[in-house]
Parts: sequence; C-alpha cells; structure tokens
Amino acid sequence: MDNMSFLPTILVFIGILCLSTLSLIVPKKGKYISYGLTIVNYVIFLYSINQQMDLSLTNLFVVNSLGTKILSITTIFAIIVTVINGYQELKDVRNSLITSFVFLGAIFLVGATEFITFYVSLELMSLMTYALVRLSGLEFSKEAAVKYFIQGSINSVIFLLALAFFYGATGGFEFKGFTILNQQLYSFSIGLFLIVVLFKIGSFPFHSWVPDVYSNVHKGVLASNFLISKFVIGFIMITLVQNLISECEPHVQNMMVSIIIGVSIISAFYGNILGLAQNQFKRMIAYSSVAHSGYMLMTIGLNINQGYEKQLIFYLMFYSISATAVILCINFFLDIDKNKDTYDGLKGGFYKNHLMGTLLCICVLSLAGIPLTSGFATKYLLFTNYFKEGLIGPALALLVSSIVGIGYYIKVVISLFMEEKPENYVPVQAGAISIENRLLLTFMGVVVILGGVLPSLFINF
Amino acid sequence: MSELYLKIIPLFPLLAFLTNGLILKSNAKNSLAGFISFLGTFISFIFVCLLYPYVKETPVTASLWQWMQFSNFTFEVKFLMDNLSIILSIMVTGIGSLITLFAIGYMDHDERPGKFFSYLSLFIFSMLLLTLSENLLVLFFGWEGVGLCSYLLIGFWYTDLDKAKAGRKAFVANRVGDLGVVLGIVGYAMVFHSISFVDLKAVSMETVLANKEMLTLSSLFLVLGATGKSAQIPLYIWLPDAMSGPTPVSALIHAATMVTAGVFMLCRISFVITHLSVVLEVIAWIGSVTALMAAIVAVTQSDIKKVLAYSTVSQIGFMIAACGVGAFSSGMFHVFTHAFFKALLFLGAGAVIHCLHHEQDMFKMGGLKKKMPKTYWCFVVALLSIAGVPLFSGFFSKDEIMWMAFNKAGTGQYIFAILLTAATLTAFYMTRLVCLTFLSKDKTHHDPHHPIHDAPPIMIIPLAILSICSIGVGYLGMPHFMSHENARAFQLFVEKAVSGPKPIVYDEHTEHLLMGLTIGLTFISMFLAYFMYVKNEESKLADKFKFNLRKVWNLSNNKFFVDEVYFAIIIKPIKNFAGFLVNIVEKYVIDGAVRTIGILSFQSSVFLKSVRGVELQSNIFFMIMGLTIIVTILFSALMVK
Amino acid sequence: MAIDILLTVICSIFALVVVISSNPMVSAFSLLTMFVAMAGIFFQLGSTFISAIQVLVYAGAIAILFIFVLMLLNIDDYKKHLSRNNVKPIVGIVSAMVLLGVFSIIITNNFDYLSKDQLPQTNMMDLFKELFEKYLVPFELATMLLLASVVTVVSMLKKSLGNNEDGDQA
Amino acid sequence: MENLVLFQFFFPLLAAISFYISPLNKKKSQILALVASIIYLLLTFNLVNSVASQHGLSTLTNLITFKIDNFFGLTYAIGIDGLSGVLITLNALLLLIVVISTLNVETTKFKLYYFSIFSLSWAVNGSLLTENLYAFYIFWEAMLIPLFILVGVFGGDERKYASYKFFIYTAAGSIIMLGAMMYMSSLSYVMNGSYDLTPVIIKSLNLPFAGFFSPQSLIFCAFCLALFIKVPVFPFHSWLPDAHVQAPTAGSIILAGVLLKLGIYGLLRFVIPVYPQAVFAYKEVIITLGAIGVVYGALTAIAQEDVKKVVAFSSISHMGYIVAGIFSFNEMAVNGAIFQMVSHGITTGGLFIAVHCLYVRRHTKMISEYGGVAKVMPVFAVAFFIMLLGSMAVPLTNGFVGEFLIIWGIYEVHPVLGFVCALGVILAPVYLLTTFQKVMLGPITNPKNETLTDISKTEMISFLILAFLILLFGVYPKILSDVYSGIIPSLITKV
Amino acid sequence: MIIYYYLAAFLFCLGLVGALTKKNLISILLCIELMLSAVNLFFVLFSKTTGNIDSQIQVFFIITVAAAEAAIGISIIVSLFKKINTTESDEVSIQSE
Repeated sequence: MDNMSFLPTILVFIGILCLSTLSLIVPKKGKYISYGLTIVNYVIFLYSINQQMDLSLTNLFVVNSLGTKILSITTIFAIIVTVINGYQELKDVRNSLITSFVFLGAIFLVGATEFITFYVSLELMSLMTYALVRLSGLEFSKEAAVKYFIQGSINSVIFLLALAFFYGATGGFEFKGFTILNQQLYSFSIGLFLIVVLFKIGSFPFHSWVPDVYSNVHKGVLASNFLISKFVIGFIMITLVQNLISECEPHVQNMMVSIIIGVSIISAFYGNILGLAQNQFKRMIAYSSVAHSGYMLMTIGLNINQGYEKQLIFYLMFYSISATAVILCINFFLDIDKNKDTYDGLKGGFYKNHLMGTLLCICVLSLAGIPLTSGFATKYLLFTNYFKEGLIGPALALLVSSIVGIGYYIKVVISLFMEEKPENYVPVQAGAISIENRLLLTFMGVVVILGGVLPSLFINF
Repeated sequence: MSELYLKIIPLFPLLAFLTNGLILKSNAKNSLAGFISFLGTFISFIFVCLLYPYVKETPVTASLWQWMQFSNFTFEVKFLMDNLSIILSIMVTGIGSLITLFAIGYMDHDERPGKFFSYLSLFIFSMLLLTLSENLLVLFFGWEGVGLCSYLLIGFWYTDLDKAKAGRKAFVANRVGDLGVVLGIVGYAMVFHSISFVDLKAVSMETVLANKEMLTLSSLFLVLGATGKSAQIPLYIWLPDAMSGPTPVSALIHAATMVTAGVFMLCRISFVITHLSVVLEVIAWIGSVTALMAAIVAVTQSDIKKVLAYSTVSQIGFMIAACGVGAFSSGMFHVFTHAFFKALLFLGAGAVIHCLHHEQDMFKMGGLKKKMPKTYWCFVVALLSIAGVPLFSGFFSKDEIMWMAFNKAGTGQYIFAILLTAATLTAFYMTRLVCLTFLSKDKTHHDPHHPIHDAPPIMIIPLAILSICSIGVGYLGMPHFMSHENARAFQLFVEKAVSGPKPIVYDEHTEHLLMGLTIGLTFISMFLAYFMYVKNEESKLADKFKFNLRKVWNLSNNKFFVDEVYFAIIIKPIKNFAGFLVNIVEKYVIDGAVRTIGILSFQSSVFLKSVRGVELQSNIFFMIMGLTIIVTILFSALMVK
Repeated sequence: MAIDILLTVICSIFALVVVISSNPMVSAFSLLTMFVAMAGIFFQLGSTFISAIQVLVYAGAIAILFIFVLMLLNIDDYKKHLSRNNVKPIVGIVSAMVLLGVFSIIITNNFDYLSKDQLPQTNMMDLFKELFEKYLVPFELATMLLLASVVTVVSMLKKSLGNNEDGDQA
Repeated sequence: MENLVLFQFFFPLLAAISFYISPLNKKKSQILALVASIIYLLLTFNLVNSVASQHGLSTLTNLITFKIDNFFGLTYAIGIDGLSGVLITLNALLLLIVVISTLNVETTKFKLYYFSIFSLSWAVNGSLLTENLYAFYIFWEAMLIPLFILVGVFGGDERKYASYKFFIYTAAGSIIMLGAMMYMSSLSYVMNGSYDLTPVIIKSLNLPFAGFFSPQSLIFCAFCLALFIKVPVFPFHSWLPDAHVQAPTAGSIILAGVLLKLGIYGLLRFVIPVYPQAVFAYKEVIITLGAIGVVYGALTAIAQEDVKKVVAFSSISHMGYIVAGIFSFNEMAVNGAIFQMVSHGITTGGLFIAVHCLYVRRHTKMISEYGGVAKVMPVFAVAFFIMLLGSMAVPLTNGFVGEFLIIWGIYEVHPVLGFVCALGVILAPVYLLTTFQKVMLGPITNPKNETLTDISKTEMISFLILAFLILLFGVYPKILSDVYSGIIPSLITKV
Repeated sequence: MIIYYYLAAFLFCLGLVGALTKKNLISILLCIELMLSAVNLFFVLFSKTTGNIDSQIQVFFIITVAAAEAAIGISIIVSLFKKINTTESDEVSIQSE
C-alpha cells in the first residue's frame, strides 16, 4: 500500500479552495468569505504540512523535507500575495482565488517525481497565469496575455517534445532513478528541456514575454509571479535540469554547461543594460529579473553532489521578497494598477512618506546587491559557489554586469531622495495602501535587512 | 644653567608673537605692540649675551623633546650654541631689537600694528630656531619658518595685489630651495646616519670620500637650498620683488638676517663640503657670478630699495663665494659686517622713504643732505662701509674674501677678477645712490604743510647705533698687516665651529698689491659716480653714458630679462601644462574614459531597446532562433563526440 | 506499408496547407482533416484509444472550436498582408529547416533503436489500469485544471466576477 | 570591555536611528547631534585608551567575535590595533567637527542630514574595527549609501550627476574586489570548510605567484583597483573632484577625512600583509603611480577655478604621497604615511570648513567671485591660512611630518621617485597660495564681498580645535605616532 | 514505421514555421495544435519503441490540457478581438516609453 500521508492535507486544501470559489457566488458578503477562506486555507495547509515528517500520495508523489520547507515558504508567500491583493473589490478576491490554483500547481510541482504530474501542474500554473494576466485590466493587459499565451504554448510544445525524447531515451517518465537506453536521444531531450527552463525563468533569448507581462499586470499578479511562480518554478526547474544534465555523457555535459554559462552571462548583461534605458518601473524590474535569472542560472553548471540547493533557495527567496516589496512600495507612490509607472511619480517620494521611501530604498538596494541587505548576502553565497566550482571567469562577468545594474537601481534612489517634482507635473493618484499592506511591507523590509545582516537566521530554516 | 638659558632664548619672541597675535586687540596702539615685540627680542638678546661666557669655553647643547623616533633613527628637537650660532644669534637679536625699535616709528600710521609686530616676533623666533638648531631638522624648521614670515611680511599690505604676489613669489622660490634642503638632509642622513651638526663636524675625510657621489649630490641639493634662501643664481629673483614689504622688514629679513641663512647652512656643513671639490667650485662660481650680475643690475636701477636689494644679492654673492673658496669663516665675517651696514642702509632708506611719504624713486629725491642731515651722515658711514673704503668694516671683510679667492688653487684668479669687478661696481652704484638721494639737486615734491625733516628719535637712535657698529665691527677681524696679534680674531673664533681655510703660503707683497688695486678701483669708481651725478648733473653726463651704452644699460635696467626668461621657460610651460592636464587629459582622457563607458552602456541600452521587437511576431522569432541555435550547438556536440 | 506512406503523405499535405493557406478557415479545415489522418496513423500504430480520443477531442472538439471562433469573429481581412517583405519569416524558415535536418539526422542515427517495435498493440485495460493506479495524481490534478479553467474562463467573460469588460482600462 | 566595545560600535547607529524617528525640531536635533558626537568621541577615546593600557596597540587585539552559526563559518570579529585606533578616533573627531561646523546649514531635511552623517560614521567605524574581510566589505559598501544621500540631497547643482558617478565608480571598483574576495572565500571553504577570511587565513591559502596571470597577482590587482579607486590613486580619481565639489561640507569633510583613508587602511590590513610576492613585484609600479598622483594632483590644482576643486585635487596629491609612502616599505615612509592619513584628514577638513564659511556667505565657490576677503574677514583669513599651512606642509604643522617622512623614506629606497614626490612640495604653495591670494588678498573687486561678516563662534570653535591639532601634531608628532608605530615593524618585514 | 518519425519531425518544424509566419492569431494557434499533434505522434511512436504504455497516458493528458488551453487561449484572443477589432498578430504590440 502506498503511503498516502499527504492525502488529508491536500483534500482539505482542495475542499476549502472549492468552497471559497463557490462562496464568490454569495452576493455582497461573498468576497469577504472567500478572502477569509483563502487565508484560512493557507494557514491550515501550512500548519498541517509541518506536522508530518514526509508527505506523499503515491510512490510517484513524494514531498521530501526540503520540499516541505519550500512549500512552507511558498505558503507564506501565498498568504502575502493574498494580503497584497486585498479584499476591496471582487476582482481582488478573484485574483487571490486564481492564485490559489497557481499555488495548487506549485504544490504538485514540488512533489512530482515523474514528468506527467510535472507537466500537468506546470500547465495548471501557466494557464492560471495567462488568465491572471488577461484579467489584470491594464492598458495592454490583453495584448500581454496573448503574447504570453502564444509564447507559453510554443514553449509547452517544446517541453512536450523534450518529454517525448526523454521518454524515448529512458522508457519512462520518472526523473529520478531512470536508466538511459539511448544516450543521444537523452541528450537531445535535455537540450530541449534546458530551453524550457530558460523560458520559464525568463533568460535571454526567451525573455521577451517578461517585460511585456510584468509591465502590464496588477501588483498582486506581479507579486504572485515573483513569490510563487518564480520561486517554485525557478528552484524546481534549475535543480531538476541540473540533475538531468549530470546523467549525460561528459562531453555533452560540458557543452551544456558552456551553453548555460553563455546564456547566463548574456542574460545578465542584456537585462542589466536594457534596464538602464527604461522609463517604467515595472519594465525596469522585468529586465532586472532577466538579469537575475542569468545570475542564478549558472547554478545549473555546478556539481550536483555539493548540494547548493540551500543557497539557491536563499537567493530566490530574498530576490522574490525584494522585488515584491519594490513593486508594493512603488504602488504607494503612484497607483501602478491605474497609471503609467514612470519615474516622475516617484520624485521626492522620500519626503512624502519616510517609511515607504526608506523601504523602497532598502529593497532596491537589495536587488542591486549592496551590502547590509539580503541581496548582498544571497548573491555572495551564490557567486561563491561559482568560484568554488571553478567558474571564475563567468562569475566575474556576472559581477561586472551587476555594476551596470547598479546604474539603474540607483536611479530609483535618486528619484526618491534627490529630485524635485517637475513644475508642470500633474500629480498622479497614489495607490491606496491598506494598513495590513503597510505592516506587510515593514515586515518584508525588516526581513530584507535581517537577511543581509544575520543571514544565518534564514539560511538555517 | 647654560642649558636653561639656551632653551628659553627663543621663548621670548614666541611669547611676544602670541601676545601680539592672540591677546592684543587689533586696534591696539602701535607703540604697545612694538614695545612687546621689542621686549621679546631684547630679552633674548640679553640671554644670548649671558650665554656668551659659557660658549666661549665649550659649545652648549640643550635637548627639548623627541620629535619622532624610529628603530634606527631619532629626530630630536635640540639646540646647540657654539661659536657660529652665538654670532648669528647676537646679530639676529641685536639688530632685530634695533629694527623693531625703528619699526615703531616707521609703522606709526598702520592699521594693524599688532599683526605686524607679531609677524616680526615670529620671524625672530624662527630665525633663532634656525641659528640655534643642533641638527638639520630643526634648522629646516627655522628655515621654512623664516620663509613663511618673509611671505607674511612681504605681503603685509595685502590689499595691493602686487605685494601679495611678491610674497607668493618669494615663498615659492624659497620652496624650490627647500626641496633641495629636504633631499640634501636625507642624503646626508643616508651617509652619516645622523643629521646632528655635532656629528657632521666630526666626520672624517675618509667617510666623505667613500660616499663621494651621494654626498656631492646631496650637498648640491643643500646648495640649491642656500641659493633659494640667500637669493643667489638661479633663485635670487624673489629678493628684488620682496622689497614691496615694509622697509624695516626689508632691513631685518631681506638684508641682515634671513638671507644669510644660506651662508650659515653652508658653514654648518662645511666639514663635509670642504672635502668635495666639485661642490666648492660650484658654490664659488654661483657666489661670484651672482655678485657681479647683481652689481651690474644695481647700477641702473632707479628705485632706492631695488638698488639696495641688488646690492644685498651682490654682497651675499661675496659671502657664498667665500664659502666656495673654502673660507667659511671669512664668509661669516662678511655676514656679520654686512648685517650692520646693510641694515643701516635699509633703515636709512626707510627713514628717507618714510619722510618722503613712500616715495622710492631716487630720481625724484635729491638734496636731502640739508633736510635730513642725521640720516645723511648715517648713510655716508654705511656707504663707506659697503664700498670697502679702508678702516670701515666692509673693507676688512670684503678684502679678506677677495684675498682668499685669489689664493684658491685652480680658478681662484678668475673668481678674484669677477669679485673685484663686482666690488668696483658696488662702490659706483652705492655712491650713485647717495649722490642722487642726498647730494644732487632737490627734485622732491614740496608740501608746505609737511616739511621734510629728519625722522623722529626712535628711528634715528637705531641708525646711530648701527653706524657705530658699522665702523667698529670690522676691527674684530683685522688683516695681518694691521695687527699680528689680533689678526683674524673673529675668523679664528668662528673656526672653532666651522671648517677653516686651507693653509696658504702667506705672501705679503701680493696681498698689498691686490689691496692697493682694490682700494684704487674703489676710489676711482666712487669719484666717477660723484662726477657723473653731482658735478655734471646739469650736463647730463649720465644720460650720455646711458645712450652710448644703451644695450648694456637696457640689459642691466631690465635685470638681464631673467624674470621674463623664467616666465617663458618655467612658469608659462607649467601653467600651460596644468591647463592642458585639466582641459584635455583630465576632461577627455581620465574622466573621458569613465564617461565613455557610461555613455556607451546607456547608448547600447537605448539601441537594444529600439531593436527589441514589440510585436508578437518578433517575440516568436527570437524564441525560434534561440531554440535553433541552442539545439544546433548541442547537436554539434552530440555528433562530434 | 503502403497505407503508412499514404497516411504520411495525406498528413503532410494537409499540414502544409494549414501553414501555407492565408485563409484561416482553410487552415482550420485542413487541420481538421490532418487530425483525422493522424487518428488513422495512431490506429495503424495500434493505439486505438488514442486514435479514438484524437478524433473525439481534437478533431471533434478543439478543431471545431477554432472553426466556430473563426466564424464568430468573421475574419475576412486576411488578404491585406499577403505580401510581406520581412526578413524574419525567411530566417525563421531557414532555422526551422535546420531544426528539421537535426531531427532527421538524429532519427537516422538511431535507426536501429527507433525501429524496434516492442508494443504491436495497446491493451486498453492496461492503459486504464496505469491511468487510475499509477497516474492517479496527475489525473486528479487534470480535473482540478479543468475546474480552474472553467472558473477563469467564466470570470473572463462574466462581468459580475469583477471583470468590467471593454471598460477595463480607463 | 565587551560592553564598551559594543556600545562604541553601535552608538552612532543608534544615534542615527534616533534622529530618524525622533520628533525633535531642528534646534533640538542640533543639540542632540552635538551631545551625541561628543559622547561618541569620548567613547572612542576611552576604548582606544583602555585597549592600549590593557593589551597594547602593536598587534591586532581581538575584542569580540560573533560567530554566525551555519552561515558557512562566517564571523563578525571586532578587533583593534594602533592603526584602527587612530583612525576611529579621527572619525569620531571629524564627526564632532562636522556637527559643529555645519550648525549654520540651512536645510529642512535635518533629520535625513544627521541620519546620514551618523550612519556614515557608523559604517566607517565598523569597517575600521572588523577583522574579517566579509564584514569589512559589508561596511565598506554600506558607507556608500549615506554618502550618496549626503552628496545627492544636500549637494550643489550638479549633485545628481556627481553622486551617481561617485556611487557607480566606487561600487564598480568594490565589485571587482568582491570577485577576488569570493574566489578566496571559496578556496578557504575548500581548505577549512569555512568562508571566513581574515588576513591570517588569506595568508594560509598560499596563493601561487608566477607572472601577472597567476592568482595572487590577479587578486592583488583586484584589491588594489578597488582600494585605489577609493583612495583615489591616479588615474582612478575622476570621481573625486565631482563628488567633492558637489558634496555638502559634511560630506566633503568625512569623505576626504576618513573615507579616502579607508582605501589605505584596506591596503594595510588586508592586502600588504597577505600577498607578499605580489606586493614585492608591483610596489615600484604603485610608488610610481603615487608619485605621478602627487605631481598630477598638484598641477591640475593650479588650473582650477573652483575653490573646492583646488582642495579636491590637493587631496589627490596628498593621497599620492600616502600610497607611495606605504609601498616604499621603509619604516619612516610608512610611519609618515599613516601620520599623513591623520593629518590630511585634519587639514583638509579645515580647508573644507573654510570653503564652507565662504560658501554660506556668498553661495558660490568660484575663485573669480572673491578677492580681498581678508579685509572684511580678518579672523577667518588667519584660520584659513593656518589650515593652508598644514596643507602646504610647513614645518611645525602636522602636514610637514607626514610628507617629510614619506619623502625621506622614498628617497632612501628610490631616489628618482623620491625626487618626483618632493616636487609636490614646490607645487603645493603654488596652488594653495595662489588660491589664497585670489580669494583673500588684493583689493575687494566684487561689491558683494564688502558686506561679508566674519566667522561666528561655532565656526571659530571648529577652527580652533583643528588649528590646535595641526600645531600639536606638528610640534610634537610623537604623541600621535606612538599610538600606531607598533604595527609598523611587522608590516614592513612581511614584504 | 520509421517514416512516422520523420513525419512527426516534419510536422513539428512545419508548425514552428507556421507559428512564425502566420499573421492571424487563430492561425498561430492552429499551428501550435499542429506541433502538439506531432509531439503526440512522437509519444505514440516511442511507446512502441520502448514497449511501455506510459506515453499514451501522457498523450491523453496532453489532449486534455490542450482542450483547456485552447479554451483559455480562445477566450483571451476573443477578448483582445473585442478591444482591437482584429486578430492580426502584427497588431499585438505593446508600446513602452
């Protein structure tokens, strides 16, 4: 009999999820019920996964201890996303609900040990994300959704092709403990799979959806993108492809590693250089995410036996928190769900609200990797790995690209502290930021700082 | 006891400086500030005199504090009073007191007497630091200190931009010399592992010759320093400009004391350089050529202070030349005598200028003999001294130098000839100065309300004292033919502390011949000057000379165009180079490189932004291209094996 | 063997028509035909179940959905963009041909491995057993996916779910 | 002792945060700042004193080590020796000077202002007290932010450009250093199972040296690049004039006073003791750069039209001395260089305050706008002149001691470069006295200058403190050199 | 049987070309479906090669997901059509500042 220890938890989760979906139908009070249920759902889930040693449904679905940790973090992140979405309007709650489905996909992605579950959960996450983008209702949301959808579909076809070859080469879908029947087909499939990974984490040259999507979605969607999709998919995909590559023949492996190094360096430079000329925050953040994908991509090239997962999680976690916090802070200064998010709205922002200005400053600097913020500690750990594995030149190239990156992060600080409002400036409506969002932001800011000063608090979770 | 005296000697001028500078209100009375300053200097003078009996027996040293300490070297702030420094100390404090007294009268209308006298006291303090120094470091303290005071005092009337500039010029020129001093000190320390004069005095000839190259270089550096401070070629250019300071300052700093510091330093290192023939040769030529050149320039100047300035340069040239021929003690003797008569000349000129309301052009003076008789007679004493008329102090010292030069092996005769010409010219231009100022026709501007008369007693008394000294001090170092017992008494006293001249074969006949020649030329040129400027004033004899020798005259009047040449070959290139550095190198190369990187990355950003496809089709295109490229690369790896 | 070649040719031709035709409607119908031919290939390969759902879901549902939408949107201005002097498609075609070459060489290289036939006929019972025992988790997840799709598609089209259609962006 | 250290270590940060969150008005904030900086100076003095009496200052005394468990063996260790002792005292002193001298600044953003200067001070203090490279780097970079804000918010017209340039330039340098650091961290992890990098550990890595492209050489160059940018050494200085000219006085004083010294401190602490072969191989190149810097800085200062730029380029010149002195590895030169670090902080601080006094009165820093100011501001003229004396290295002022010893040391080791360095002695009065003359002397040509008021009491106090130190260190330099001279023998024997 | 491998590869590449060159969003979707069926063909073929029916289950899932995907995709495209009144892919562009 299979160990089904995860079954009650997941059933309860799905049950409450359905309940909260249904409760939207309740007139007037529906959104509050749904909102409450969603949060309660996450809390119960968080509680119950931490009660058990291991979580499994069948012998093909096992969440190990590391997975449990990732799920815990993701759950907290999901709560954050829900809080960010809020409950003022029905569509906010609806977005939270769809995010719940994304989260559901994430759960299965973490626990999957074979590609079929992996595929379905990945598709669940992507489809829900397309819908979220479509539902954002900004000026170009629909275009962005179409673009994202078409590119995503092509990508999922490539993924399936990779799966087909993988299957052809191993005779099964398990990605742990398989035997390779045909090395050439296997290598080919892994090559294709690598492309899928590059697309999912938004590396060059598969990055074109990133700026379009990021600049045309609600802050909540962006938050769920950073906190859930990017975090989970980034981690799972990178470690998975790292595992798969290690099974290849050495010369193929070397070639793959050099491709990855090349792509990651180009991504880092491309993202950082393009970030310089952006006038919109969300686009700037998007290109910064392209650059960051380059930074973390190189982990694929590392030796899997050394166990660099912790560093990667640490890095992704704080990257997601910082990026989300930046988005939220900017939303305080100008309602990015309604306005063009140009730098003008930010000018002299620090003097409007010291707390928000400081938090924005901290989080942007964390993205830039300036010490005393977690961005530095995480980058330090991640990059030290590269040095340790002998990828000295590439790691240096990444570092050099991050110099370019500082150039645009610091522009935010300049706008915040040093600019005066232009004379003919029409004031934009500042985003209403609820009290719980303020608390949340403060919490995130403190975490970002703590992660930089005492990283052991977090890396030792 | 003697140590204590030594330690407190410089204290009084310092106290006077602090009192005048910090405590005294800026609008305090001139006489009060002057009196404080005078008191500071005079008490020092008394202590120096008190120290004399001790020093006569044996040099006194006093260690004050450790400046810095290293594992193999210790810098100490330490004083030394020996036969050399006591002479200079007496000179500094004595003449300093007199000039301070004079300045009380001279500066009676100034707005900031407190400041003036505090600077003056600071100068005395620095000068004492220089003279009392036991090692080259402390000497350098004083050395730069006096340079600083010189800067402050030259530019004392700073609202006149030219005066401020003159001060800066003096400081910078001195700094060039100071560079030499620093490097020289280091060089000496590298060889001797000590910078103490006591140790330098004890060096053996073998040590010196073993490190000949290093020591020659270092000594030449020190000579450079000496030329800076003592206004010799090539750094003398600041001294004539320095005359824009108040006249007492010119008298004290730029005639009597500070400018002789170079000679003092050469005396201090005499035990080393006396073994270095190249250095001596260089010194001798620098001194003699400067003496001649400055004398030539002095002949044609019309500003009374400029004439005196060039005369100072010329006279110091004599002293330096003396050092160059190995007769350090003779050089010191000339320093001593020169201090008195040159101070007298300057103070006299100061009195004249003061009474003529800051008129300095000699051609606008004349006939002052009747209006300012006391000043006139003081001036005449000084003239006779400097011109080298027998029985006056200048005669003794100058003649000694020329005799020593003549006896120098090798180039001695040439140097003698140059010095002789310079001495002749000196007699001429000094007589010219006296004639134009006092004896010629009255060309002064008459102001019935302020008739021209002699200066007040507080200015005249110092003049009188200095006149007596100008006559008297010469007898301290009489030549052989005057007194066999006391011959060269002064020099022998000094030679306990400095290197003595090489023994010469005494040839009385030659000496008398040369002396006769010198005296004869002196009288001829004095008479010529009198003849030109007084007797034939109406017939414009001087102008005829001027016209016939106009090329030489122009050269002389324009100071051989040295300032212009320096400007063209040193100052202007440096300024242009600095401009080039700022406007080209800094802007386009160093900063430009940085900016270019910035601009390039931003422009590439803009470019990439523009080529990035915005429509769906190009996004798909990029995807497919990426797919193809990666797959192809991978495929090649698969196939190659 | 002959029927294999025939099916291949039919598939290829209709697939080409899908791509070449500038009229979406023609493309859609060609695709439909190709789907049916594909079902034939599946049948030929012994996967009867797949063949069936290929016809039912793909041809019967998805392709028809496209055709409906095309008719609904009434797209007829496709002729506008017939001539394009854009370099991108050409580069794209070339790169696709390169890809095709890569595929072909890989297939040819592994000719022996790929031409093995270890499963002449698929047993339907085995298939369902696999599906409901081994792959129960993805199966249930797929139901969740469908549920979620329903929810989102509804919320995309229904105003009451907070989607102020057309007036989205002020 | 531990409590004292911790209190001293965190005091400026606490002060900074309390400014940030306190509801005090400007007047009270100023008083608080004054009190806090005095307390901080006393604390620092007390710390250095007590360490000196208990352990001596000739070797690095570890005071506290925080071990960050499970963070790959990284620790934060606080330690102090003569060098850091001198520099933290200088830092605290300059903080006090800054607070006093800028009481007359008109700004409504005083909270941000005091927050910036105190947190800057904290970061400087932190980087001077840490023994680990990681912690050093953290503080090293962290100090960019407050200074960035100081320059960018409170600076002149071009402040955005200047602060941007300054930030990117210095961050770029430090990121290169970070690369080298990470490389060594990874080596250390392989060897010891810990990322921790202290000079001892770096030394034990035994990085090979063979030619330019060997690890030790490259790491050395990376460190030097970052540290030289901060110092700044010719030709990496082009951020400095802009930053100085645009920075407010507080920024300028702290920047010139202590921040530039951190580059030298990094060299002395983390570079020179640990890369002996590389240091040996490149020292002549570096002395040459230093010497070029001396002359270049001085020459460019001559042709400047902005008072602050003159001071900025004079800084480049003076820092050239220090670098050349350090790399001559002569006892006197190293001693002089460290002395010069302190004295340059004091004199340049004084010069900036002088410029500040002019600026608050006339709101311009162009030399051509002034002339004859001494007539209306006689007391100021004296104060300014004393600061100039220190900068010109006139004997019996502090500037002389350092430059004299440095020239001495370099001349002993390398006469030609010693001579080149000594040229700076000639050029210093050229630009400083020219500036002084153009600003202060001559007749008053600009009618706006006729009504200037002489310096106030607060300005007077800061000048008095500085002038006292200038003369004290000039007359009796041993009082300062005794504090740090113990570290020098071990430093120069390592090469 | 091996001919089907080539067919699948051909169809896939054809789909890619179509996705790139087609100017109508619906047509692009059609091409993606074309690629999907090529992939399906691969799966079925590989299941014969390896003698393992897992891949046919995957085909089942692919078809299920494709249906959902088509539904969501179509609804997105329809809502875009309502906004810009065309389904030309050239019109799907996002201007940024």
